[in-house]
Amino acid sequence: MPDRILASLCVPGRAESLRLIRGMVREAALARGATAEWAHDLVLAVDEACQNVVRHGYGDHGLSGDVIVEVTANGEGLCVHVTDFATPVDPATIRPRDLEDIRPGGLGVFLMRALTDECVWEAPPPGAGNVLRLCKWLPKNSREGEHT
Amino acid sequence: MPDRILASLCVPGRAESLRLIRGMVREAALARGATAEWAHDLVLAVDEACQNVVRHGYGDHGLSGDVIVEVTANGEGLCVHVTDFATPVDPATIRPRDLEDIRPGGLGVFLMRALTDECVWEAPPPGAGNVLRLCKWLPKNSREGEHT
Amino acid sequence: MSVSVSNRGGAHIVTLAGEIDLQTSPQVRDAVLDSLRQGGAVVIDMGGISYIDSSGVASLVEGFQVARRQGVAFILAAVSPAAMRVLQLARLDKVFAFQPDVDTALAEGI
Amino acid sequence: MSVSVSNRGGAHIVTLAGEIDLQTSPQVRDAVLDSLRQGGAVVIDMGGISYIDSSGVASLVEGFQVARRQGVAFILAAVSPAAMRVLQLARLDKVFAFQPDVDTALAEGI
Ligand SMILES: Nc1ncnc2c1ncn2[C@@H]1O[C@H](COP(=O)(O)OP(=O)(O)O)[C@@H](O)[C@H]1O
Ligand SMILES: Nc1ncnc2c1ncn2[C@@H]1O[C@H](COP(=O)(O)OP(=O)(O)O)[C@@H](O)[C@H]1O
Repeated sequence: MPDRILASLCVPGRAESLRLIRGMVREAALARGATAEWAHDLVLAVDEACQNVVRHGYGDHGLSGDVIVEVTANGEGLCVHVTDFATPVDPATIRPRDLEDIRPGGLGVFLMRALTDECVWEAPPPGAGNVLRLCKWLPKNSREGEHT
Repeated sequence: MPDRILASLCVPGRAESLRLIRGMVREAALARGATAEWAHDLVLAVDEACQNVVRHGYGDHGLSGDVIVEVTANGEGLCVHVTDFATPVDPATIRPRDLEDIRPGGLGVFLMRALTDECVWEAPPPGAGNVLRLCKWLPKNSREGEHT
Repeated sequence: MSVSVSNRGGAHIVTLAGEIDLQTSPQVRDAVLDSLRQGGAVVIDMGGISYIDSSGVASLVEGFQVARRQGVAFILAAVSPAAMRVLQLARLDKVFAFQPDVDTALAEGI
Repeated sequence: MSVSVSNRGGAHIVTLAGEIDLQTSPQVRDAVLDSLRQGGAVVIDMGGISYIDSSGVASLVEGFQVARRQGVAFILAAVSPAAMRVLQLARLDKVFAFQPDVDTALAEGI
């Protein structure tokens, strides 16, 4: 099964856009045959990624800009690319905190990694700031063939 | 209140994409402070527009391509631009049928017009096929200022 | 979207639930026309429908026309406000026969 | 998202419903910290929460820490499976005090 773009959403990088992003990712996952639980986990991972763009990519630097969320289906499951137009960051500096240290915040990157099978920052195309690739594989029995 | 793009969604022009389009338009309308009923009517109008792109713009000619749905908020309400990459059609040839003639089909354009305050085909930008602009104004008391 | 067909008192009950759109309306059309092909009245239980577009309405209009040709009853039961709004806009609220629920449709409509 | 606060048997009940995310979690934080500022135990009724992200969890962790410093009970009641999943992933299921509902929390937790 070749890669197939299910949807690409471009929204302002603001807190109010997160509901829209969640709705889009959830619908795409359900259309690909995912269960509600599987869809929830991918939705949460993408929400955390976009939240970090809103708070750190744009917010920390007083910038504003768009977030593009693109959902692709392939034979194994779904991949979501989150692209921002903020200052490129060194992925090595983005790390989850130690969970033993109980304090508010610092969970986003940890959740993104825990909820997905792939979580990698890709080389951004010219003009973009950062591109994060999040993939999650479906259980074996939902993988074969086209979407349901 | 200046025009503000709430979201832009690009999906394959296929029946399976309509759920995604509806979810996005609904969330954008609710985010703008619309009631569920108001949101339903805009969602249905946009669904009918996109359905026609899938069936007539692409389907009738054995073509495939994307549909872009862009939602903009302004002081009066919401405008949705539906862009396809099919063969440009003369808007004068797109007309609702006479409702007295009870037969399956032929309701889409009628509903689009009945459910919106503006329904016009705009000059498509280079590379695009058709651009339909659908606008719906909010009740006066939900109009002022920024979104809720 | 889900479609299920059952039989009660010689009538076919087509129970619809979820969103009826361009992708799912062919299933509705098939279930309605299959039921009509077997003869007897058809009641569409629309209580579970959360959304219906013009392609869903077209499937119902097609059923209505076949039923009229066959001289059997074709009844829409438990139509939600969202579905009724679409039927009213299309001026089909004066065309279809409506009943508040399937029991009433079976008792009084057919 | 909706937040409402009430008082029962000297405890503050913070009732949350809907989706808690970056946009809505500041309201949760405010309600939790306001209640703690007034003194006494706090019970968070999470039965109506359909979604919670890390910013919502952060508001709860902040409440938990303030309550611990003040020596008052801080209880999460009626946590849905979706919310519990997030708390488990964050390994906070061993940190918070849970009760199946507000009544039990008031009777046994505080
Ligand atoms: N999109 C991003 N752009 C820039 N920095 C980021 C981005 N995402 C994460 N970071 C960095 O990684 C750190 C860890 O992120 P996270 O686990 O979400 O916790 P928190 O955001 O609560 O600090 C952040 O504090 C920030 O320094
Ligand atoms: N996007 C489009 N591209 C090309 N032709 C269209 C498009 N939308 C509508 N039309 C034309 O307008 C007619 C009326 O459309 P509609 O009211 O939706 O009824 P139906 O599609 O059931 O015929 C169609 O039959 C078609 O000829």
